[in-house]
Formats: sequence, C-alpha cells, structure tokens
Amino acid sequence: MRKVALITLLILTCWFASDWARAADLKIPHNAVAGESLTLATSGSGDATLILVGPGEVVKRSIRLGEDVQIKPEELRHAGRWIAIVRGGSGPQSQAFWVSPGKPDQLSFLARPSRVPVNRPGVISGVAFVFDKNRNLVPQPTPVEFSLSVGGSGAKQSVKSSNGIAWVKSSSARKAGAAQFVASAGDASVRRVVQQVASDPCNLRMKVEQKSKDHVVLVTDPIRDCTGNPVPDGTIVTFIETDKTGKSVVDARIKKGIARAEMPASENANVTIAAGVVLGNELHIGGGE
Amino acid sequence: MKFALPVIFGLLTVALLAVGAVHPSSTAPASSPEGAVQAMLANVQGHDWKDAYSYISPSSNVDLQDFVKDLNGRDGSLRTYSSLESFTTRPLHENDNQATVRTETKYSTAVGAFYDTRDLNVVKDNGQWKIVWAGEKTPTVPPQVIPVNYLRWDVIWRGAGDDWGSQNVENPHVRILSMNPVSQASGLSIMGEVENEDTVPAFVSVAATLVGKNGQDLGTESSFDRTSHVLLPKEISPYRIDFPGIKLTEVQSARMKPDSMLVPASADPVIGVMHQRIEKDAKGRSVLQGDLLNESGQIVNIPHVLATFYDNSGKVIWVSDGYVDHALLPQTPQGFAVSLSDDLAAKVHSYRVTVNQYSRDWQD
Amino acid sequence: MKLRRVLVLTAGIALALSGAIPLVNHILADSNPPLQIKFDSAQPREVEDSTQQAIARDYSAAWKALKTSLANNATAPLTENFTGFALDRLSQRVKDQQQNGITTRIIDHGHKVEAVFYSPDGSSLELKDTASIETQVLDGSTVLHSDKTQMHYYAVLTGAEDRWKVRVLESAE
Amino acid sequence: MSSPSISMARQVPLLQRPVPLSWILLLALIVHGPLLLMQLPNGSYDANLHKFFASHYAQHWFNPWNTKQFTGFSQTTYPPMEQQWVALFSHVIGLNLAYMLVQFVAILLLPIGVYRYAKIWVNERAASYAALGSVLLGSLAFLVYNAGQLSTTWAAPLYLLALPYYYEWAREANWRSLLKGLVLLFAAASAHHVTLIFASFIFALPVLAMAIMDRHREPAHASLGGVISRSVIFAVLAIAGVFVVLMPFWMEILINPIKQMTIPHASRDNYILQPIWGMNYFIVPWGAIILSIPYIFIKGLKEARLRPLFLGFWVAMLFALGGTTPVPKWILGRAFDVLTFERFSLLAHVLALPIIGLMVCDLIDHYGRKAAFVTGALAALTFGFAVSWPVYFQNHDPDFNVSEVVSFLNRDGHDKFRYITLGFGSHKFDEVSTYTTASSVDGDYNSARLLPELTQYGSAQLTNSKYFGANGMESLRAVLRHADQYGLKWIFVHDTFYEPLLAFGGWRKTETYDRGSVTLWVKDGIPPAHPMPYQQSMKPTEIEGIMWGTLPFGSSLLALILALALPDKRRRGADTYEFPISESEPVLREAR
Repeated sequence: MRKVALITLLILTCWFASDWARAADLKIPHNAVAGESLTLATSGSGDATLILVGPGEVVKRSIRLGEDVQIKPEELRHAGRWIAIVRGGSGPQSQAFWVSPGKPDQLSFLARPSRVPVNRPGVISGVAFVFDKNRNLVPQPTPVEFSLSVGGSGAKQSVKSSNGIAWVKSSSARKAGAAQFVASAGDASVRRVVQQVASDPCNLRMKVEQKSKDHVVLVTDPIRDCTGNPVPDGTIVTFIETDKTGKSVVDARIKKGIARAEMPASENANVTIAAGVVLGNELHIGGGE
Repeated sequence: MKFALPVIFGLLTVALLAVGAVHPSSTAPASSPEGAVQAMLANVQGHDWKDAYSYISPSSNVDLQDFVKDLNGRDGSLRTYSSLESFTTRPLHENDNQATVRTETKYSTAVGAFYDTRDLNVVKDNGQWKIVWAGEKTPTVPPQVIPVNYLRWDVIWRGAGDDWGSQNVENPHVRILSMNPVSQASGLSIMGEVENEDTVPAFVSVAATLVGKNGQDLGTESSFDRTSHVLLPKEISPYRIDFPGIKLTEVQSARMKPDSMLVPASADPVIGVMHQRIEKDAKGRSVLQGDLLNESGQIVNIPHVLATFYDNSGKVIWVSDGYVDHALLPQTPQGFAVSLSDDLAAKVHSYRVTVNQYSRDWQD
Repeated sequence: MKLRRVLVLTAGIALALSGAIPLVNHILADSNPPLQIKFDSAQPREVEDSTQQAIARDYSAAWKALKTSLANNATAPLTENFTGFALDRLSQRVKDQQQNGITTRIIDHGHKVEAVFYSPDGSSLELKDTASIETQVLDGSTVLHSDKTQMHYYAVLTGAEDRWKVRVLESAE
Repeated sequence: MSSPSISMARQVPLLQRPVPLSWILLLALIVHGPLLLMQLPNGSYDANLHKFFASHYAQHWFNPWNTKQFTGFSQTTYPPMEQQWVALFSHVIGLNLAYMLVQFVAILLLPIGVYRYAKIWVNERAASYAALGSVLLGSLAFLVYNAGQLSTTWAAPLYLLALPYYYEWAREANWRSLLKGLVLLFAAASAHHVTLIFASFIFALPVLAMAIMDRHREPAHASLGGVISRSVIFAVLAIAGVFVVLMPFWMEILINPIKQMTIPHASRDNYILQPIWGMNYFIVPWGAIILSIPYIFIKGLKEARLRPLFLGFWVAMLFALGGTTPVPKWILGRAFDVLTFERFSLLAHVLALPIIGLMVCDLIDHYGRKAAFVTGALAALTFGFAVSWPVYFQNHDPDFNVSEVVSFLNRDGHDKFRYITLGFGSHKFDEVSTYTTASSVDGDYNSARLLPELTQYGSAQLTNSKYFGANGMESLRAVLRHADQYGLKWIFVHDTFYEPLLAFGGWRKTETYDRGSVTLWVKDGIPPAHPMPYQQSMKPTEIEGIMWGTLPFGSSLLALILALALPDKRRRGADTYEFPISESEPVLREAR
C-alpha cells in the first residue's frame, strides 16, 4: 500500500512537472521585423512573466500562459538577436530569436569636404549609411542615388549599398560656388552643401598706384585663380621691397578683390609680390619698371 | 647681579635684531657712477620710484611721471606686464665728472624672462653721481582718419548634439612647407614653415614627435610661441620646435603633427616690417633689426617678431624670435632686434620677418 | 580585556578585508578575448598601419566595456568606447536591465573580424565580426537563460579625439 | 529646591584659586564655537588644502594616490591624521562642517595640553591662567582663522599632552605613563611632521632638563642615570614608533627627496625692514604678549627652574621672527628657505604661557580685580584683533565663485582633459580640485611635486606663477609647452596678466564665468589625459596604502581609548575644584 502511494506520488510529480514544462513553451515567428508588431504564442496555463532581452532594451510583462502575447512595434525597435524568457511556476524557459531591420527609411550622409578648391579631380566624397526608421543598419543591398550640382547643372550617380553603406567620389567643378550634394534612397533624401572655392592665385600682378616723398602705394590687379574665380577677400598677399637700407615687407590682405600696400619710398628698390607659394611680377622703383 | 642674565639675553636679542636689520639707505648718495646706477636700479626693483628718481640728474629733463612710464611701460606694452628681477652693471669708461655704465637687466614678464642692455651716462652733479636719463620720446602722429574695411570671419558651429552625418564646417587645410632638423649643443631643433592653404583663417599649432633608432618615441614637443598661431588664407608662418638634450644621431625620424582649427578671426592689424637688415649691435653680436610699422588705427600692445633665416638653397636654417617691450602705436615705427649667432649669420642668404601680436582690446 | 579582544579582532578583520578585496578583484579581472582582424578587403581606401593597430585595440576595448557594462548594469564603461546610436541603445539596455533587476553575462570566446569599408576621408570604418559568444541572462544569481552561439555583427566605428568609438553595433543572423 | 551644599574647608577667594579646566573649555566653546559655526576658517590660507586631502580620504581611505593634482601625487607626503578625521565626519555633516569640528577639537586640546605642560613648571593656579590664555592667543587665532594650519594646531597640543607623561616616566618609571606618552607622541607625529621635528627640541629639551632637575622631587627618587636612561628609552621607542606609524611618509621622502628650488615666503622677510609683514607675522599674532616680554625675560632667567623653559621660548621667538634675525638661517642653513615661520609664534607662546601665568598671578595678587580685568581685556583684544586682521589686511584677492568652473569640468566628458588655473590662488584652486572630477597639472602642496617643470624652477603653484618672477613664468611656460603630453586643454584665468602668454602659446579664449572674472582658454588638438609613465614607480603600494589608512589614524584612536580606559588616577582629584570652596589646599608647585 505504501509502495503504491509512493509510485502514485511519483507519477503525479512527473505529470505536474511535464505540465509546467509545457506551460513554458513559446512559439516565435521566424520573420520578426524591427518596428513591427510580433505575436508570441504560449502554451500551458496559469500566470507567468515574459522577459524580452533585446539589443537595446528589456521588456518585462505579466502574461497568461496559453494565450498569445502581442509585442507592440515600439517595443521591438532594434534589429538583432533577442532572447525571450518565460518565468512561470517551474524554472524559466527561454528561446533566442532574430529580428531583422525594417525597410530603408533614413540615411546618414557624410559629404566631405565641406570646402574644396575648384577644378580638382576626385576630391569630393559622399558616404551614405542606410538605416530603417528605427536607426537599424540595413545590410541588404539598397540603391542609393547621389547627385552633385552647382547652379542647376551637375551629375547623378546610382550606387547599390553593400553592408549598409554606399559611397561615391567626385571632382570639383571649375566654377566657384555652393554645390548641392544630395543622397537619396527610397523616400529618404539628404542634402549637403560643398563650398567650391577659388584655387591659388594665378598671374599675380601689381603696379604703383601713388608715389610721394616718403611712401609708395602699390596695388595689385584683381586677383583670380587660374580658372578665373576671384580669390576670396582676406587672403594674404606679401609685398617685399629691397633697397640699400634693407628689406621691407608688408603682408597685405585682399580687400574687394585687390591688395594694396604702402611701402617706404626709395631711390632704387626692387619690389616683389607673392601669395602663399605663388610669386607675382617684380617692379623696380626709382629707375622705372 | 640678579638681573645679569636678563640683561645679557635682552642685549643679545637686540643685537641679533640689529644684525638682521643692517641695510644701506635707499637714497644714500652714491660714491661712484656704478653705485648710482645700482642704487637707482635697486629702487626700481623695489618699486620705490621716488627713491630711484632721486638718482636722476636734473639735466635729464624728465619728470617723475615720464621716468616711471619709461621703466614701468605704457600703452599696455609688454613692459607694463614686467618687473625688474635682476641686473648687472659694468662701467665702460669713467673720468672725474662723467662716466658711462652698461646695465644688463633681466625682467620677469608675462611671456617669460626679458633681457635688456642699456648704456647709461652718469655725471657728477653737486658732488654726487647722477644718471642722465634719456627719456623716451613719443612721436606725435598728425590727426588723421584711417579708413578700415573691417574684414573678419565668424563661424557658426554645429550644435552640441551628436547628429552624425550632418555637416560641420571643416577645419582649414594647412601644409608644412618645409622641415629641417638642426643639431646644436643644447639639443635638436626642428624648424620650417607652415602655410594655411585654405580660404578661411586657421588656428595652427605644430608639434613633433621624435622617433629613436629602435622605433621608440624620444619625446614630443610643440612650437609653442615660436610660430604664429592665427594664419589668414595663404599666410605662411615659420615654426621652431626645440628638443633639449637630444642629439641628431639618436633620431631615426620625426612625426610632424600640424593641427588646424577654424576660428573667428580679424584681418587687422596690418604690421609692416621695414628696413630689415643684419648688423652688429653695441656688444658686437649679429642681429637682425628693423622697424615695425603698425598700419592700423589701434594700438598693438605686445608685438612678437619671428625671423626665418634661409641659406642660399632656400632652406630654412634657423628660426629666431623676440618680443618687443614697447607697444606699436598707429603709424609709428618701433625698432626691433633679433639676435643670431655669428656662424649662423655667415650662412644666411636671405631672411623673412613676420609679426605676431597680442592686443588687449582685440582679444576681447 | 573583552574590549581589547574586540578591538584586536576588528582591526584584524579590517586588515584582512582591505587586503583581500584587491586580491579578489585581481582574480576576477577579465582577460581579453582573442581577436583576429583582417584589413585586406577594406574599400575604397587602404587602412594605414597605425589605424589598424588602433582599430584592433579600440574594438577589443569596446567589447570589454560592453561586457562589464551589461554584467554590472553600469553605463560608465560604455561612454569611453561607444557613441551615437550604439551608445544610446546600449545605455537604454543597461537602464532597462537595472529597472527589471536582471544582468547579462557575456563570455566571449573570440572574434574573427574583417574590415569591409574605410571611408575616403578616413573618418569611419565598418567591420564584419563573426563572434563566438556565450550569453547568460541572470536575475540576481538565478540563470534565466544561457546559450552559446556564433553571431555576426556589423560594427561602424568613427574617429573620436583619441580613439575609435563604436557608433553602430548590430547583430545579424 | 535645595540650596547648594557647602563643604567645610578653608575659604579661598575666587581670584586666588585656579580656574577649573571645565570653565576654560567652556570659554573655548563660547569664543571659538560661534566663529567656527560661521565657518570663518573657510577663507583661511590652507583650509582648502586640508579639505582637498580630506575629500580624497573620504573616497579612497586606503589609496593615498590622488590624481586630482600634479597629474597624480601621493598623499603620503603629508601626515594624514586630522584630514582623515575630517574625511570621516564629512560623511555625516559635510566637508566644511567636518573641518570646523576637527579644528574645534584641536582648539579644545590646546588649553588641556598647555595646562598639563605648564604644571611641570608652575603651580596649578598659574597653569590654569596659562591654559586660559591659550584660548585667546593671537597666534592661535592667526593659525586657525588666517593661515588655516589645522595640522600645527593639532600636533602642538598632542605633543604638549605627551610630554608630561614622558616627565613622569623619566622620574618615576611609570609604565603607564610611558605607554600614554608614546601613543600621544605618535598621534602628534601623525598630525604634523614639521611640528614634531621642532617641538622635539623646543618643547622636549626643557622637559628633559626639568626631569633631571626634579629627579628627587616627591614622589620620585630617581638617579641622574635613571632619568637619562629612561629618556633614551623613550626617545628610541618614540623614534622607532614614529618611523613605523609614518612608514609610507619616510619611504616617500627616501624615494623622492625634496630637491626643489626654494620658494619665496613673506614669513622669511625681515619684519623690521618690511613692517607690513612684521605686523602680519609678529604684532598681530603676539598682541599683548609683547608687553609681557620684559617680564618673561626677567622671571624666566632669574628663576633657575624656569630657565630651560625660557631658553625654549627664546629660541622659538627668534624663529617666529623669521628673517628678522640671522639665527634661523644660521641654524637651519638651506632648510631656512623651505620652511615658513608663522607657526613658531604659537610654539613660543605655549612656552611663554606658564611664565605669563605666574605674571598674572602676581598682578592679581597685587591689584586684585583690576589686574584680572586688564589682563583679560588685553587677551580678548589680542584675540579679537588677530581674528579681524584679515579683514583689514587682505593678502589674497577678493573671493570669487568657482562653481561654474567646477560645473564645466564635471560635465560632457571635459574631465578627460587636464586643466590648470591661473591667478586663482592656491586657496581657490584647492576648492576647484576638491569638487571637480578632473585632474590638474598644477598642485598646491609643494613637497608633493614631482613633475620636472615644477621642481626645476623656484616657484610653487602655477596658479601663482607671476609672484615667483621669471622662475614662475618659466615654469608655467615649460608646462604649457608640454600641454600635449599632459592632456592640458583647459586653462581658467582670473588674472589678465597671463593672457598674452596663453595667446602666444596657442590657447584661445572661449568662455567667461562669474560675470567676467574668470575666462576659459582652450587649446585644440590636445589628446585626452592619460596617467604619466613616471607615476607607476611613484604610487604607494597597496600595503603602504593600508598602513597609511590604519596606523596614523589608529594612533589617534588609541590615544583616545587610552585616555578613556586608563585615566590619570593621581589627577582625578587635582584637576577639579568644587565651587565655591575647595576641599583642600591646591597642590602648589612653587617655581623656586
């Protein structure tokens, strides 16, 4: 009798154990997508706690076993590996599942540089990172269109992203100005501005504007680069006068397109001009040019 | 006898106080020309201007106020940020009534030690040696209007938030034009020129790391104040980086690190460097000297001269610098001198002087 | 007499504790997991030697920080090595873990990493990482979940002041 | 209500009786309590340094390596005891009040120490007047409310408490006295090393002389050899014990001997030639004691018994005069330029007080209440003048607010870089250091300096560079040149004098705080700070850290326990006097 009771108890225990074990069974769909709702099916009976551990969040809620559990889109924002844990009466049961990124919705567009001299080959680069609406990187190949234009004219290029990244390289235009650099994928479009600025001064020339007993005023022609763009104001132009008393130097700034410097008057002096490493013409003061 | 010990100790204490307090009078008449100069400078050191002035000959035609300004600086110059730290004197020649005394003074200034040499004339005046003080004459600039096309760059930065991908204004492109290591007894110096090749102003600093023969870093130093930090578009500045105690033979290579930053800047002031020439100074040393001319309408408080010396192949063979202890008044030439060694002077083929400056008002 | 004994005992315990704690910390300190990185297939720009070394160092440090952070529910280690989306995401995870009373222990068995992209301006770099990871989710000392798996990661690193920081870290099947 | 009981004994007029110690302590509470509750010492010169050290102990009791100054330095360069007490109390009442509390304990200990020390030479009554006077000392007010020398004000009374035990041990071979004397001495050493070194000569040698002179006084019947041999035993045990208790300190000194250039300090000036410093360091702290100097000379030298005490006073006085006499320079040599001399006034006064106590007795005996009133008024005036002196003589800049500086450094990862302050003064700089999480290249405590840019030049803190002339500015230049290596990105400026150097050196002014009184200068391209390579060998070991966290503090704790557990049996009756009538005649120790 005692034995029977013992066996019965053992059977009952096993039965309960298997029932509890079944209670923790979870069915998770294979096609979970970030930012979309998800239904988890549970089996068994009684109350339990569901814990979802994701790449960027942890969700914990009470559930009733045997009923479906709805995970809201805002709870499932991050793509990657998730772990679902159910804690009921028996030990915790868990299962890992994958959430894939949603469709491309946002771009991070890195346009470099923000300022570039005109007429230089391959100096502009654009890199677009493709993300879904929840900022998950979308590794699936996605067509990304890049366009670079100054004053309405320019070029377009379509590139397929690889590992979530698409990139292009481009040359700067001959004309100075603000170039519009746009990257677009699907409905997402991002605009950047690349300032194309004048290059080094070209054909630097000066002349005597005014001469007095003490001073001579030298002035340059309008200063432009080799493609005809005016060199920006503020650029340093160095005037160097050499005579028997020594060397006099004035670092003048271009203002309104020209540079002007007041140098000591001399009976016999040579004057040279330079901007950066570019040299200009030479003048002789006292005995004519 | 009862009070013997207290009296002895009392006297001993007074004697010790007296020994500690023995000190010559700060206005005692000088017995020699050198003594007069020393007494005057000692008073200047203690900021006792009145006592210092008592050693000035009435024939100098300088009043106390101007005398103090000569020594203590004016117009926010470097001298106004200075105090006399030490001095040496040496009589150059002397007779019964007149003498010349050379003074070498060391000032502690806001930018470090500043050395000055001056020959002072000393005369006997009513039996006392007095200094003939050659007061500084401030030239009078005719009233005039200096038109300013105020040119400056302002920068609007991206916000503090981490909006990756959104564009920020890019730092200016600077380029090291040349780099030349020079070995000396005190160590190794790396010098050359750096150019802002961009179209916006750049805040530049140049640092270098020396790499030893077995690949380890020997040390990192920066050009600190031996360069101009704010470079306008296409402006070129020399730089010199000193590595004390390191020999050229220990070095395999150098890693240069030019840093540039876009900063708000002003195109003013324009400072011309006139009549530059290499000459010998009073002590017989080679110096590069000339005049600085502030072509703007505002005072430049502290000018800093940077001189680049080239050999006949155009290579930078030395970069020297010096602060000028007088402010640059508008349209008024102010002399400067930068020393260079005689053996270096022999190699110099050409040179170039640039001027860096600090102006109180413009800083704000 | 009794007071003296108590005092001596207390001092002894204090001494023993102060000596033992650093020792225990030392024993429990993490060692770096093996990390192999190939830079041959980085496009469109070749990765410089110094950058290769820096990436290996900083990516490894980022994983170490990640493990410390998830195990201790502390966000401080993350800020040194992560930025942008990755930092936001992981910080949120740590906060959620803290709120729900759980921790995650990651036992890292090594990474095989390949650089697949290095931007033309040298400011960003993408890695594909195949990692062998053992993950344990704990509630206090109770293990709620434990598994060991091989995972793929996409990591985008961007240059910061003195190091590369992980801006995107995303696992994929 | 019952009327007070009057015990039957011989009536002694109030002014003829010793002042009970409890009254003296009550006076200390009344006088110093409000001043400390007003937190007056907060503005004193060194208070923030002690609080800075204490704030580190509060967080890292067993790790004396502090990274907040000098890029990292060991706090084992300065005995820690009182700072550790501040650290301990700071957890309960905050740092500022904890400092006040610990300072107050030191103030309470001083009259007890003076009382016990004075009783070696003079009678109970004179000793009680000496103790009373110690509460109102100008030098104490100067050290507490102006100089902020918490350490000296702790070490001196502990030393004074220890020496009577040595006196008893030397004469009576009382083991209990030996134990208590030694433990109090260790506590004194744990409070301040410099006071210990000088007190060993100035305080202890007169006591040794007295122990020899008094060897046959009741109840002792010691031989000369016995007194000397016990003195040697005490000295050997004291040296060994101090060596063990402060072991990490000695090791630090051994590894990094102080080789720095000398740093100017006004207390080394000649006070006659520089009257303002004479006023600051002599007239103010000495006050009415100056009037008693003739009496001290006459009485101290006329009475053979008082001569050792007088000699101690005389030497201390010559030291307190700084550079006014050549004596300190002759005795100390190069060390003269390393020490500051303001603390010697307190030491001199403590030695003078027993004689002054006798003077007050004489005056009261001759002039009664008038004398009591006049001497009391003079003491009060001396104290009041010394406390208020900093208001009239401000030798540091007006106060300004550094909370924005601290806030900037502690946010947005700014503490990844190092900073320095210029023109803040060490007091304000220590305040910034205490509350910021960032590390500075600069530091306040001179002896902890290790960086070559700081030790090679004769200047102290970078924040005060300009006051050290060309050396100071060269030191600052050297540090700024190596900004990359130190991760030195932020410079906070409170004095426009420094701006030209920063501008030429590559820093840019970016922000302004406290209505323009502080500006922030930034250098771009600086890499974040990292531990300096030399520091690995300089860090105290874990064992040293544990010793530092237990032994000095433990010695003070042990002293406290011994004081409670082993009370002085013979003194129980002698120290308290019932009001209004004493039961027996006071134990008189005539100074004859």
